[in-house]
Amino acid sequence: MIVRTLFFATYRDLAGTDELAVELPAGARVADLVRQLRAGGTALSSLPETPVVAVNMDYAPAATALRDGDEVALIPPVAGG
Amino acid sequence: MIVRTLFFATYRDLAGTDELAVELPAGARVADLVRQLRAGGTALSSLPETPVVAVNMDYAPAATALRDGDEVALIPPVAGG
Amino acid sequence: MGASYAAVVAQPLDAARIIADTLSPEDGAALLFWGVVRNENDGRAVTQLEYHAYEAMAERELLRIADEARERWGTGDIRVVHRVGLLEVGEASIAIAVAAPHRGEAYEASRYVIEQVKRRVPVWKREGYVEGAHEWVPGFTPAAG
Amino acid sequence: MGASYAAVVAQPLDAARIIADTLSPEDGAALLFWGVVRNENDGRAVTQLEYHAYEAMAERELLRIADEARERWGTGDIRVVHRVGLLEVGEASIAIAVAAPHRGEAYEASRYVIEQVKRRVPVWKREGYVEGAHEWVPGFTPAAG
Repeated sequence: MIVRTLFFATYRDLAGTDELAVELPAGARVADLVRQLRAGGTALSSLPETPVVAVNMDYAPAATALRDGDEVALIPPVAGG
Repeated sequence: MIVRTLFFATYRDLAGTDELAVELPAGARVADLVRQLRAGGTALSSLPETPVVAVNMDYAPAATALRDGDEVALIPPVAGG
Repeated sequence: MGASYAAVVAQPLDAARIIADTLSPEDGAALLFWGVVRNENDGRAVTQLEYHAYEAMAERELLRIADEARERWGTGDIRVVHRVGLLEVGEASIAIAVAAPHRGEAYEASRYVIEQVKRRVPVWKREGYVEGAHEWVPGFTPAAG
Repeated sequence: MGASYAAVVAQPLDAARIIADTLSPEDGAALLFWGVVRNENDGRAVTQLEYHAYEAMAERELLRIADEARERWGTGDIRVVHRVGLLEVGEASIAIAVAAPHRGEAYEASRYVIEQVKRRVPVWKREGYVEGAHEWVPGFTPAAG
């Protein structure tokens, strides 16, 4: 399956892009996606082990199972207002 | 001495005017002014016995001594905001 | 640090202007209380409201209240503008702007100002009803001196 | 009774418009929180602030927060508008308007909304300093799910 992965602020700086299409094995969870991004040999290896993540615009724990086509956003500490 | 007496809202309706110059004996206090207004045989007899009063724009108790030229306002319950 | 400003005016209130005049470059926020004429009171349909004030004393009392709030909560500028005259439903009767280096204190200070205004400031209002009558709105008796 | 409204916009915020859009004829007041860019942060002189958002999710989260506040405190309409893009010192980054049949509840609801915005809404800002550097402002880590 493929998930659309979005990067913002400091994570965007690490990724060098706003978004990546990431291919994952069936049954993969949020934690697997993060592990794969950190292991890719890019600046994304500096991502936290358990970054805050939103799946389809809802904050979601690391154990959340992913589905093909999900939109997964990596959310660095927020500073709105 | 003469004090300038101001009327507002319901008290103005009783007085039929915004202000009156009231002559008082030397040494008169706020309570004396009120007593005199209530005893004048006009609609001001409906004033409360101890209305809220401001002397020279400060709220003042009934025992406050008055001086010639003071501005004494009779303040009905307020409803600002 | 901050300053207080109070006025009783006969013109419509300008929210953007009041906020801008209250903010300094070191403030991160302002809180605006915006009181308006509503369309009913005690179950009667209101068409307009006529505000009267003992203007000179009202301005002094508004200023005192703003000073008390600034001193107690250490806010930035506080600006209170009360309108008088004939107001239609939806028009603003009072604007209270508090500049806020710290949010929490601005909320406390703003609340204090509006509660004190309703208790102490010599302003009165007469409601006009749909059926044509006019009546002074029962109010709050200030503490005497 | 009331409704919630949330938007992330690139244009300057209009305080008077936001208040007017939030008030219904039965409301007696509105409370406006107006967050602005201040001229310094952590002792460094700030010249401008660049806000970024995960816009679709930010709007959803703002709407949820407004709904929570309305439900909990029974206020009238709540309207939250967050600006993104490049802002100068003094320009507003957020406006939160709460219509208030009852004052006390409006203060509580307004405070709740701004605190939750700072904890949960996916918005980030990068400060530009007098000396020319640009840095992401350290923020708050939302609870995960």
